[in-house]
Amino acid sequence: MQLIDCPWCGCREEIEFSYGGQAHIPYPDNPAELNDTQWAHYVFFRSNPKGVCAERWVHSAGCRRWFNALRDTCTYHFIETYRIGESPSFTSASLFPVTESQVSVPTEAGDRKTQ
Amino acid sequence: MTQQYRTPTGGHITRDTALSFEFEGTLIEGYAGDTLASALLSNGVHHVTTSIKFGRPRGIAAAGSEDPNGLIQITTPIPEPMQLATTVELAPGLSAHGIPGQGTLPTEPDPARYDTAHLHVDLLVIGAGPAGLNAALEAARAGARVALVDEQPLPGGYLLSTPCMIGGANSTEWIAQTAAELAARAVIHLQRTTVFGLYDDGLALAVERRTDHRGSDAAPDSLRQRIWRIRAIRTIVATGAHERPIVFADNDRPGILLAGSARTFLNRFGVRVGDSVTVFTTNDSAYSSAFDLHDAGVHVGAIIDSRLVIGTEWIEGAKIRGIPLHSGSVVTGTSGDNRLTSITLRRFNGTSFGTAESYEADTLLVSGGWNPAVHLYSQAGGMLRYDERLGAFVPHREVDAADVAASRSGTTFVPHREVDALRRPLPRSHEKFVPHTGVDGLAIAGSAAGKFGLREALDSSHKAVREALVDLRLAHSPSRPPEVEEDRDHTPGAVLWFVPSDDPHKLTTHFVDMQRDATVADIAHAISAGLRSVEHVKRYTTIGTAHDQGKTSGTVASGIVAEISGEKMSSLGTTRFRPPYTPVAFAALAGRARGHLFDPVRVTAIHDWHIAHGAEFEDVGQWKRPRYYPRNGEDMHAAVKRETIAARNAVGILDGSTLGKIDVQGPDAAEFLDRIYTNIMSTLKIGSIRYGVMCGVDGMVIDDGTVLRTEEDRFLVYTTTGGAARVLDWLEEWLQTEWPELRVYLSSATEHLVTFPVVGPRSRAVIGELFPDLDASNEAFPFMTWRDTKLANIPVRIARVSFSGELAYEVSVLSWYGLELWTRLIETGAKHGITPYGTEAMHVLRAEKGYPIVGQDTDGTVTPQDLGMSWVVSKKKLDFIGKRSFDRAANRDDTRRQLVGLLPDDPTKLIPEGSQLVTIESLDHATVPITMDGFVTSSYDSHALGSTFALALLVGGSTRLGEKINAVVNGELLPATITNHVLFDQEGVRRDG
Amino acid sequence: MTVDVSTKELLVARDGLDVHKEKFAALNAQVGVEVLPLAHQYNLRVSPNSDSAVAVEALLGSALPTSPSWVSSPAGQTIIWLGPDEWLIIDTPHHTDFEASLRDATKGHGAVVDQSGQRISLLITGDAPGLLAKGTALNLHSTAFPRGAALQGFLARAVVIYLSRSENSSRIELVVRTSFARYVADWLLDAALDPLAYPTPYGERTCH
Amino acid sequence: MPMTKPRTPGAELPAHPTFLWESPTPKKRYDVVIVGGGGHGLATAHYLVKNHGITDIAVIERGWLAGGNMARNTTIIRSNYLWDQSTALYEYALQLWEGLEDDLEYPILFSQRGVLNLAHTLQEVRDSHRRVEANKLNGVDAEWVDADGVRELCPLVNTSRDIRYPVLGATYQPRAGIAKHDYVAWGFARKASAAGVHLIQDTSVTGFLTTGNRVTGIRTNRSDISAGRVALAAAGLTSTLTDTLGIRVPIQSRPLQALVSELLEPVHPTVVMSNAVHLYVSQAHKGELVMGAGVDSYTGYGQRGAFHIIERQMAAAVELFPVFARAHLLRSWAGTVDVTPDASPIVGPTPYENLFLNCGWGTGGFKATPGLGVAFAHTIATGTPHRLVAPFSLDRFVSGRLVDEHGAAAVAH
Repeated sequence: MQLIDCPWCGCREEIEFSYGGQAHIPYPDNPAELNDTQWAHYVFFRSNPKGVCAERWVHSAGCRRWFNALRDTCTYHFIETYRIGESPSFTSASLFPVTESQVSVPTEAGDRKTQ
Repeated sequence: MTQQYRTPTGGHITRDTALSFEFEGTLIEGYAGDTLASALLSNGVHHVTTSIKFGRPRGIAAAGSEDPNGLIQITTPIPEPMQLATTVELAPGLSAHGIPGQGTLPTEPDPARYDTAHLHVDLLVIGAGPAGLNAALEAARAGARVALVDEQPLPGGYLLSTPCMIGGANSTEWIAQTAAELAARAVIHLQRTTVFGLYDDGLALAVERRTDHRGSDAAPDSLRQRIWRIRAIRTIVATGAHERPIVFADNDRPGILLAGSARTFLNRFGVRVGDSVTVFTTNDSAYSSAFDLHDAGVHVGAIIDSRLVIGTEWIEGAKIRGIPLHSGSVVTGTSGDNRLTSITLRRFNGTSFGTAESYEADTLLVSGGWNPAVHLYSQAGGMLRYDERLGAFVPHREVDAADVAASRSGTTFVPHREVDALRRPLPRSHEKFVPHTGVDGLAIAGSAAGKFGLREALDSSHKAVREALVDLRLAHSPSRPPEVEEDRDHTPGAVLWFVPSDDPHKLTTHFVDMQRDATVADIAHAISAGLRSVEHVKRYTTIGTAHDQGKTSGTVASGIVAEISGEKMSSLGTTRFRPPYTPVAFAALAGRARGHLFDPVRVTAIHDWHIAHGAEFEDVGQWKRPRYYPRNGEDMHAAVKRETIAARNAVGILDGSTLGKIDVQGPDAAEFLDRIYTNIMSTLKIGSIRYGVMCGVDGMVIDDGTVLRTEEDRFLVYTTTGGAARVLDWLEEWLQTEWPELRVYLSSATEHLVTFPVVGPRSRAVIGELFPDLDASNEAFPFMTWRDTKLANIPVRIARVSFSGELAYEVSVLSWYGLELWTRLIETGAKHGITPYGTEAMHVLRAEKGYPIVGQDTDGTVTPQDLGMSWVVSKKKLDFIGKRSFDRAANRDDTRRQLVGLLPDDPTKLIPEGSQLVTIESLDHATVPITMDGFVTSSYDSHALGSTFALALLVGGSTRLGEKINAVVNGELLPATITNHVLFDQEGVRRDG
Repeated sequence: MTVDVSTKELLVARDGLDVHKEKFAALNAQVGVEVLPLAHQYNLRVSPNSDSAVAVEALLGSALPTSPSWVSSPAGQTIIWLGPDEWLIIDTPHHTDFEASLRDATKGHGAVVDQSGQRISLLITGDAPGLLAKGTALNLHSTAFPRGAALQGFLARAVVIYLSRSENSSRIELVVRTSFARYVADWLLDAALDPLAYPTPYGERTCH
Repeated sequence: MPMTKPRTPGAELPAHPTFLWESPTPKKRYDVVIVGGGGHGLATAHYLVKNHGITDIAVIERGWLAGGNMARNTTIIRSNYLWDQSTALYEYALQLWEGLEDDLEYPILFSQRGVLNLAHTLQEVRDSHRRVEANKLNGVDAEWVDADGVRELCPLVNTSRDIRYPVLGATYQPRAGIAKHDYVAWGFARKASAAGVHLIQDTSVTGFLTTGNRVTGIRTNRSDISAGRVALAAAGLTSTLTDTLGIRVPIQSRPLQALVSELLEPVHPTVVMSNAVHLYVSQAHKGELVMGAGVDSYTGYGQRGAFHIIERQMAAAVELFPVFARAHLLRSWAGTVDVTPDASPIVGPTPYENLFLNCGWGTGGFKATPGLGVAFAHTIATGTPHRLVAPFSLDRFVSGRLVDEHGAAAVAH
């Protein structure tokens, strides 16, 4: 039962929030150009790191805003929350390992352009 | 009985309030303020129960929740299993009996009430002993909002057992003064309240016992227990320490108890634990117990101390009192049946034993040292380290939070220091302070921190509270902890886990975990079996798994494993402490989420009308929806038949208000919906309506419904009842995270409007009559369009959509007027035979038309194409959610299941929903597995078709129309013909009336 | 919409809480619950600081709050912050054509949605935090929840909006989704059966 | 006061054998190295010995044997899954469970007390019928029982029509049940150790030795170990290992909580699971009520979960079983389950030669233990997937041929 620091509402109880999986996985620019493997990686494959990872959360019982968070999956503790379109103050290449799933690596964290 | 073991004076009991209670069928007397254990002991009753495996007699072995022995079942006034005699307060009407390790659940309903309360404080102090009281007082004086929580009925903790001078007063007065000042400073002071768990960000969970101590005086339906959820910015754990036993042969007889507990019984309850006492110790603390008992007139036969070096003070004290002192000696055996009668001691130098000597004794006090009560600290993620000197696990406070992270996980992803630097971002909160994270902001003080002297305990609490006040940015004036005597210069205690022998396998009455009847021999066997991990040994022996969760046995067991296996204690570690600290009743945790409050019941504006008209309801998500309206004793089949006939032949009306409604507005609204739906919404004209399907990125159908274009930049999206919240979340997710550049706003309007489909050939007449200003003709108001009108000057929106294939008008109005609109529709429709129908008839009508229900005819593996809806999948759009997945290999499989209709050969036989479809001709002699070609998703008896029928998902279904298939029903084959999924009015001529 | 005359008598607006109102009236004095009259309310979506926002503020005669709070317009409307670009405006007393004016102000650069039927308000008086603390982890004490605060969160299993209507937390308005209103009302009645949450006076910090 | 009482029935568990396993010093090379000394790793070792005659095996465990999910699960065994592929695997496992006590010569306390999966809504009734009918045609003992039938099988269940979510009926598998998890793991470990398998504890695998596209061994925190074949049985930690090779595995590691009450006299004769209210409960051999809930909502390796889930579970327990009101929560804990997008496991070869994958079991790992052991051992020994695990290949996420137990709303556990 953590407190999560909603970038709009401040610290609120964990139960007010919903988890949205790994952050910064942009929708592919042109899905039709991807082969089945690339598409499968977009649809199904997400990092599962033991340690800090960037995730998406939504303050579902509050302001209904999605935001991003850096969280330690070992302690569960939130290191930082930041608004969509913002970059975390803590950036490290290790947080965003370039993998096959990331068919387009975000130039700036949180920036997701498509179509 | 006569309380012959009660001291003439003293103790924190109310001697003028005698309470009689029943134990094992005998009436006994004690005083208000007693626990069941102290009342039993005051009458000389030690033997409370028998042990779980061996049936050995067992007595009270401790004075608090650490007692591994005194398990009882309460039979009145409130039956409850698995309680400890040492924690049950004596109360009017109490009766109980001992239980050998297993309780009995009472079968009568629990009439009591339970609730939850949230509390927000600056500082939570757990434990109202001297360290806790001092910390709470200091913080309150500095202006902090403080909660002080303690599990005992009275504050004071250790001081209740150990009268002394403190702060210039005797301890009883000091406790009273302190409590009074805390009350005056509005400290939330909860006694009889156990903090059972510490969680993230300063959350403590506690259970308050509000009425049990009033026994039968409390109303059975009063608020019995309350769970407190306390969110504290800073927390001080001052939970004291548990005394540790020493394991020796036959150490489990009634009359053998912890030395400190005997002192508690004497000083807090005015109870002498025996007539003739011996003491077996490894440390100084038991001497005080021996001397107090002696001074209270108890014969203390001997003190047996495993150490060779003993402080002069203790030697002198024993000499003055004439108590023989056996240094360098251990107890090697005991005698007695239901009560101890004698003990045997031998000199012991660590390897060999001297000759045996015996003492007659009815009571043996044991002390193997003290274990700080670190349970809560450990639960919160605090690291422990083994202290060789104390023979105990103590808080490892040098460790910072990042190391905790590392220890929990084995590895962390980023260097510790970096994480730590990031751990406290600036709060965006309107709250002034960010509560602590894990062990940050958690301090541990007093004997819980291994500070066993009163002065050092108070000093540690003072330090902890001042640090907390600094963190809270609260000014505090210089102060000192209350004055107490200098702590005695303790001679280090010896660490003696058990009295050994040549072969530990033979130590079959050296009880380590009395509740589990587990012995040193069991541990030895585990190690001989090849086990090295303490976890394995505990599982092998079951040590630590019982009611007391190893409060007295855990560390001792680790010590014995270390000793027998030759491992170092520090490398073995201890098992992780897990919540709860003491057991908590299920009902208390359920709180008031019981019965009709277990989960919200959502109802529409006309729910009362449904009830008044005899509706049977169906749970759809949290909604209650009328399933059918039986009349005159109709069963469901008859009612549904009547309702469907009305809708097909005259007019029916449905409460469709539970459908989700989402207002989509903005310049890019059309573009947004084009990306979400499989078909094109941007070409929809204002005033028109289009059906649409949404898929997940995996291409599977997730919801469907109609979309009304209300303005150039505005749409009203209808979702399924169950999908309303999920779909809004889904749309917001895409909009906010993926397409923030789109100028679109989403708002729920689900409850704003009620929606009543008026369905059937006579619906036009009803609508025309109630809304005379509306031209309801097909020409003026065609299918898949909507029109606004008014009823008594209230705006009403009417949509020509049909989920039945019939001419239908869905009428929507502000929900305030829902009941008015509904009743006027019913009144107006009366002469046309208007008939309210429920979800069951709705299903028959839609299934006859082959309209699927998402979640019933789909299961997360079904594409629009599978549903025969390729027409709803745009070929023109470059992309939409799910499109790319349609090109995967699996989507091209000719083994995909597709929606078809089924007409049973015997039109009177209904194929149950969920039935499997097979091609084999006979089940006789068929060997499993039998290949299944699909299954029935919907199945009804149709008056319109004059037959039963079903919808099914069938392998390659779209290419098998006209073929035969068999449904397996009750082990029989029921043949049916595969048809198009649209079975009724395939030409669609009825929708325009 | 062209129809403006009806031949029928007026429609009666109903909140469906008549039975609960009787039970609320019978509550003891420590805490009171009142069902507030049905109110016109509108969901406003507009970019803060945009021209539209400025136009809306001019219409309302009040700035739009920018944090979890509410403000009162000069005309008495309650403007509640729901999110960074989202407000709920409770139009009490009801102003004719308010929705149209609001829509004009936001023209093309925002959204206005009539949500009058979406929510209903219950006013808790007396020891409101003592009652509500049984169902919410939000801190509703006056020190953390002064007049003007507006928080969205759970009450038991329902999501509600809490409005602090007084300085001392003795008037807290719950804005509740209509379909959950009976559940919330049932919950309040049940919670009020038992002693309230705070065992001692609990308020401002006391310093020596 | 007369105080003679009989021993408490059922309180005593069967004794363990006098010897369990050796703790040998690791060799430099093994024919097969299995990463993960949980139930799956140990069972795989056992069946490599038994079915394939391979004995030069090391099982590498980072902590203590069977100390992960094996020590934390609620031991429900059943085979009434929805899809044919799942049913085939779990039913095969169930048949092995029925003979496992003899095979292992260990009292695993497999108690076939039956499992009820309650249905509370009409859709759950439909889904239940569908599953029961599929089970029957797959040779699984499954039946549908109505509310009266539920009451007959488990009188404790509140089958009143007046509760918030009335029980409309249940699926019932009589052969399903529970076993004693430690005994199962130790049985496999003992057999394997006796056959010469090296059980190496307190050893963390940190990576792999590779030559080109071939795995030739493992790196550990102690030393490198060469291996003819390497098999992963590391559950939630799998992706941390495969990440080192650049193999992407679509699993998410989530906390799954469980709890026990104190010991109570037998009251609950079967196993009851309810998806709608997120609860499952049995009464274990010693008398404690063992309960679990749904998987926690977000990724976490911390082996702890959020308490509000337990509170919700308690409310569900008291609602469904009013008699539990005055039982007490004694201990709660969590395991880390690795869940896949389709709630089915991933078993089979990998893009690396001689490296075999077994993960993604979510909440199904325990019940599959012997079946998986046989199938995985076959896959490792022959280099080709056993027919029972062939549908559970990694490439199904590319082809889209999922085995969607999740999408089909089948019950967990």
